[in-house]
Amino acid sequence: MGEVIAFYILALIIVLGALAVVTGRNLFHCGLSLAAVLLAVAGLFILNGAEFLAWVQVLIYVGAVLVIILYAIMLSENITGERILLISQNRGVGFAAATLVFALIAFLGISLSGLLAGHTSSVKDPVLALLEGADSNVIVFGTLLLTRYILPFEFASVFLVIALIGALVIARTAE
Amino acid sequence: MNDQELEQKIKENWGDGIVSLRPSLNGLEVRVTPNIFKEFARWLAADQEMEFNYLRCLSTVDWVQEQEIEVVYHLFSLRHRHHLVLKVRVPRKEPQLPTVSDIWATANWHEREAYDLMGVFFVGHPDLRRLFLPPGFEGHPLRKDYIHDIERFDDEFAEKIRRGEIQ
Amino acid sequence: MMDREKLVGSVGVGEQTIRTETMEVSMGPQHPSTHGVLRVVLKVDGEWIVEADPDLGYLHRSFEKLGELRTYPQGIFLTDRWDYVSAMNNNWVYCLAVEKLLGLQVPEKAEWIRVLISEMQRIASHLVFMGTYGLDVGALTPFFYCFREREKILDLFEEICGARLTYNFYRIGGVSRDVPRGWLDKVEALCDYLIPRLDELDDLLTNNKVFLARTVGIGVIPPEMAISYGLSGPMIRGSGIPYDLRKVAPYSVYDQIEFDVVTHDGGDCWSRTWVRSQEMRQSIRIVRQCIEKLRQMPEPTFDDPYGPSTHVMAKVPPKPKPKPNDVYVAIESPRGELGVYMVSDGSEKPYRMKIRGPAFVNLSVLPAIAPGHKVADLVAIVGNVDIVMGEVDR
Amino acid sequence: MEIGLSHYLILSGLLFAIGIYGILTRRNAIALLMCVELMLNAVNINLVAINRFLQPDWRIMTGQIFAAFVIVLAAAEACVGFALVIAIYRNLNRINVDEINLLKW
Amino acid sequence: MTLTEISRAIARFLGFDPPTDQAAAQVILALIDALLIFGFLMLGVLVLIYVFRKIVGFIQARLGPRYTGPRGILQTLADALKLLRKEDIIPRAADRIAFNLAPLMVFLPAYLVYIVIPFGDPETGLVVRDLNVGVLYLLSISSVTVIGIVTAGWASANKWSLLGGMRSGAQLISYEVPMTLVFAVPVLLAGSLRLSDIVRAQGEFFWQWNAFRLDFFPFTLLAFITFLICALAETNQTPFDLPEAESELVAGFHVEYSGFKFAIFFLAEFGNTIAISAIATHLFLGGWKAPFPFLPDSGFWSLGWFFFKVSLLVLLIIWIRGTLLRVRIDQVMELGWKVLLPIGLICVTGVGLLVSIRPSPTEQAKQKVAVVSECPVSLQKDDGPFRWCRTHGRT
Repeated sequence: MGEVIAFYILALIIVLGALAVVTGRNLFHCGLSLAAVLLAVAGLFILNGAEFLAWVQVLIYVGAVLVIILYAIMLSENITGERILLISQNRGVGFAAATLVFALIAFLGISLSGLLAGHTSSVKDPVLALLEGADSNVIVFGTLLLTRYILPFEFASVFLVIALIGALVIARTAE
Repeated sequence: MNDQELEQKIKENWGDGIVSLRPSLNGLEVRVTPNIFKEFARWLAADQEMEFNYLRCLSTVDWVQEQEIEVVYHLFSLRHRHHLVLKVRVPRKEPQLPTVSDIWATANWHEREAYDLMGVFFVGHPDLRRLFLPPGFEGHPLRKDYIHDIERFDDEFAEKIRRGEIQ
Repeated sequence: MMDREKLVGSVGVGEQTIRTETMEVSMGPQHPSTHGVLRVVLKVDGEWIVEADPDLGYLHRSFEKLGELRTYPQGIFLTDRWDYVSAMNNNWVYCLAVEKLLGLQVPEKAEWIRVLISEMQRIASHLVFMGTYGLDVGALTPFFYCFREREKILDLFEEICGARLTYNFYRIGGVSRDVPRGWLDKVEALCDYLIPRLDELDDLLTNNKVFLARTVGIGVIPPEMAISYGLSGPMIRGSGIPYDLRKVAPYSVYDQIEFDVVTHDGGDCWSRTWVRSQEMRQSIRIVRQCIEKLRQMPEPTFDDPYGPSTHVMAKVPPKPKPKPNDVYVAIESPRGELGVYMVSDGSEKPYRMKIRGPAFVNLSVLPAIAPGHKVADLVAIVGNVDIVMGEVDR
Repeated sequence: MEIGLSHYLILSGLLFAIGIYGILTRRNAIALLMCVELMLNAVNINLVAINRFLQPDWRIMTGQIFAAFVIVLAAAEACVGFALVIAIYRNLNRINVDEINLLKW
Repeated sequence: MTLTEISRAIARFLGFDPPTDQAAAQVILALIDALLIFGFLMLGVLVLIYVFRKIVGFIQARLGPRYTGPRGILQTLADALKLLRKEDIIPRAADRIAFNLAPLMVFLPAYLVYIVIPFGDPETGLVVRDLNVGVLYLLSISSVTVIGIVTAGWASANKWSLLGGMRSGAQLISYEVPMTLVFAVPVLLAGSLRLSDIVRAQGEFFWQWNAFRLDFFPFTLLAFITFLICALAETNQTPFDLPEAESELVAGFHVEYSGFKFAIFFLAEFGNTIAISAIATHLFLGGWKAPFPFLPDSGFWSLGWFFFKVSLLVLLIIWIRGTLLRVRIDQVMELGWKVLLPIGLICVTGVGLLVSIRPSPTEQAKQKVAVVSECPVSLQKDDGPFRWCRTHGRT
């Protein structure tokens, strides 16, 4: 019972927050509503048992990405003077595309979920042997990350370093 | 160098321009005419023997009876440890004097203060504007004939601020 | 759609640095770190200072005009308000100027008392500097220690002249009261008390690692600039030039006192702070010599309990009228060369009295050394000049 | 009334649609990048939901690990994207997407 | 007498005896837990502010508050009431919503951090929810304060507070990186993110605690010191209190706030100080363990030891705050990136290598923990909101 209530509350926050981000007039308020959406998504992860992922999401998204967004807003809007007025253009096209995509996904979702409900993937994973005693999501996540998905893990670290250097080169002021 | 040698040296080089040379409470006192004043000051600072590289104080005195403003420079040489008082008199109507802020940088603010309070205009000063009093202020308070009319001053000043002439 | 020239023209093709507009910021006059009411108009590019222009006059009471409207003895009461952190030295320079105009000989005991009081005032003033400079740089604790020591000095001043800030203890021709009995022992006790306290203060502030990080290499003044800008006191001695009026042009009885002039050739904020803290120790040395001298002098004869005792006051007419003459007299105040140029015209009032304030001249170097530093450093530099607005604005 | 997979799919679909609407209508570069973040989050919800409902053995969490890598990617993308935005702003003093259409200025 | 039993007793006292299985009861019990923690936080901050003033006064050769109540005890209460009564000014040009939201965003993380921190031995239930992602939770929650501070700076629409907000935001972010690395060291030693496991992994004798361990000697001590420095920077304490640098930016991001909102900022700052010292005790100073095995540290004794260590650390912070002076912003950044980050990396790699050579801590952790650390009674038996994850064998 609790889970249903929690899901609907979080879903409501996500949808309202997303709408606020998309249609907000004050850029800073869009940033804050994005923060609400991200936290609500983290809540959903907890509901689905992915605790580690939830707190990683909070740490990286809310703690870092959103701060970059806020700094970008502050650096690009002059402090006093006119407020940040955002006027969206060609709403019609946007609205049409959005409903089209939503219809597509919803249709797929409903039909597929019915179809797939019966068939659960039975792939056996050799790593399972390693995870005998594990009792918490974190330990399993950690072992899997370093055994089964070691390659993407290493690639991710290299990828992040490249992004870091790229950002520095672009944004540095010519000393 | 003691005062006599100084007096001797000045007499040789600057016979005509010197108005008077007399010992005073602060050592030798030299009075010069405004037109040779700049070269004389530069010579005092540049000459190796005397090397007056330290301007201790720049003061202005308003002699109302003689209708003249006297600018007094107290100089000192850090190496030779001797003093000199340099005086120049300029007419009171429009007191003009070449600046010495290029020789002694301390003169920059001293001259601005003299201009602000006494009205002496220093030609060639890099940034001659009032130092203490607000920019829109009229008159130079330290002059003997300066009358400070409290009422007129306050209303006028308030008016100016309202018109935005003074921030 | 923007037309191309306007867009391209405005940006300038080819290598263009990223434009950050300079922001004009006014620091003061109500800024907590400017001592008194100094306003500095700053042009700031991000964190860096491009231009600093002090805007003075907020505390301008035109003492020079007032000086012309007061008789000589009345003028002494004005002098306390110039540099209100070391009021004794203001009194002294004014009285010295009038005595020189009158050609007056001050009794020897008065001279020694004057030197003793002035050196104690120097210690008190430097303590104020160390305390407030610590606040500027962010250290809250030294402030309390410095003011606790200064209180002890002020108590001694209160005993001898009844006041703690505006003393007007000096008179033309001597000092207003002789030294009360037992006062010299208290001063000696104070000297013994102060030495360990000054070492403690050094550990707390001057040699503090973080303080070094905040002040070494900040606000560097080369010797030639110091001379050209006519700096004096710890500002010029901090750049390595031993210019101290007590040695260069000894006045009063300073020629009979041996002490050494403290200099440091670092030229930055830290060396000036170090010079001031070492000077305090030299002043204690001088005070001890004065105490020995004063102990040999005749005891005060309190024949007239209210009038000045004969040992410390020369014969002076109530309204002295010096002959027309002009004189420039300067003494070594804690901030530097405090001078008075006085012109007399034979009447009982000075014709003209020009005050040469050391802090005023020392502050004039700020526009030259501030650019290139950061805003946080500017606070350290202005604090280091040890300005007192009463004397800067006159 | 149980929460099934379809609930999650509809929710992430809706979020994704809002993201697309945002990208198409927003003219400010920063708001645009924010909408990209929205879409990435929609993907994450999907991944985690499918992994939970269609994988009985909770210890096989491929969906969650995939979502983790999506978050890493999003962080890197945001970091570079906003560096670009700030650099553009510094030179052109405006970050209106329609006006930044010159390849070299 | 676990925390949840206390809250159930309060619930019974309030006149309704909730059958423990309904989710509604669960929520109410959680609510009572929250109030208990909030009460502790308020009390702790009140005591801390009073002690802070008294000690800094003592350091600065003065007396500190003396008139409000005996020896000035009620001083903080008086301050709180004063702040509550003060007029709550909102600048006209301020962005109203963000302006009001910012204090909340700064206070919430300081408050939520206490969910995971065990106040004593979890067996006696002195913890709200002993999450098995404990340390990660602490990190992510503390990274949310940056947003609050930046919003406060931006929303008050004044040049100086914006500069202050951006400066302290930059400082917090650049100190989060070394902090994360240093958090990893105790986790590596304990083999789990759960705070209670980390404490249990530390030995009985005080020289076996993480800070003074001799087997990993240079790294763990280095990690402890780096953690303290980062903690000072994270909570904007001296010598890193740039944002409120009175002499430069005139009180940084909260210059426009007054009255109750300013009190919240103040509360958050001191709440963070207590939280940071609590985390430091758990990760490095053996949580609720007594320095010697023969000293009693089960039940309420563990509470005693825990508070003793926290107060020691808080006193250390206050002492530093009383003596050191402020560092310039670029020196703060330099220290953060060029000194603490490498040290953090060295610590993690060092401990990582040593751990991989020695028998892996997970086995050690297993032998030691005979019974699976059960979470509070209420969650165990009945159906809570997290029914799904429990039926899948996850606690």
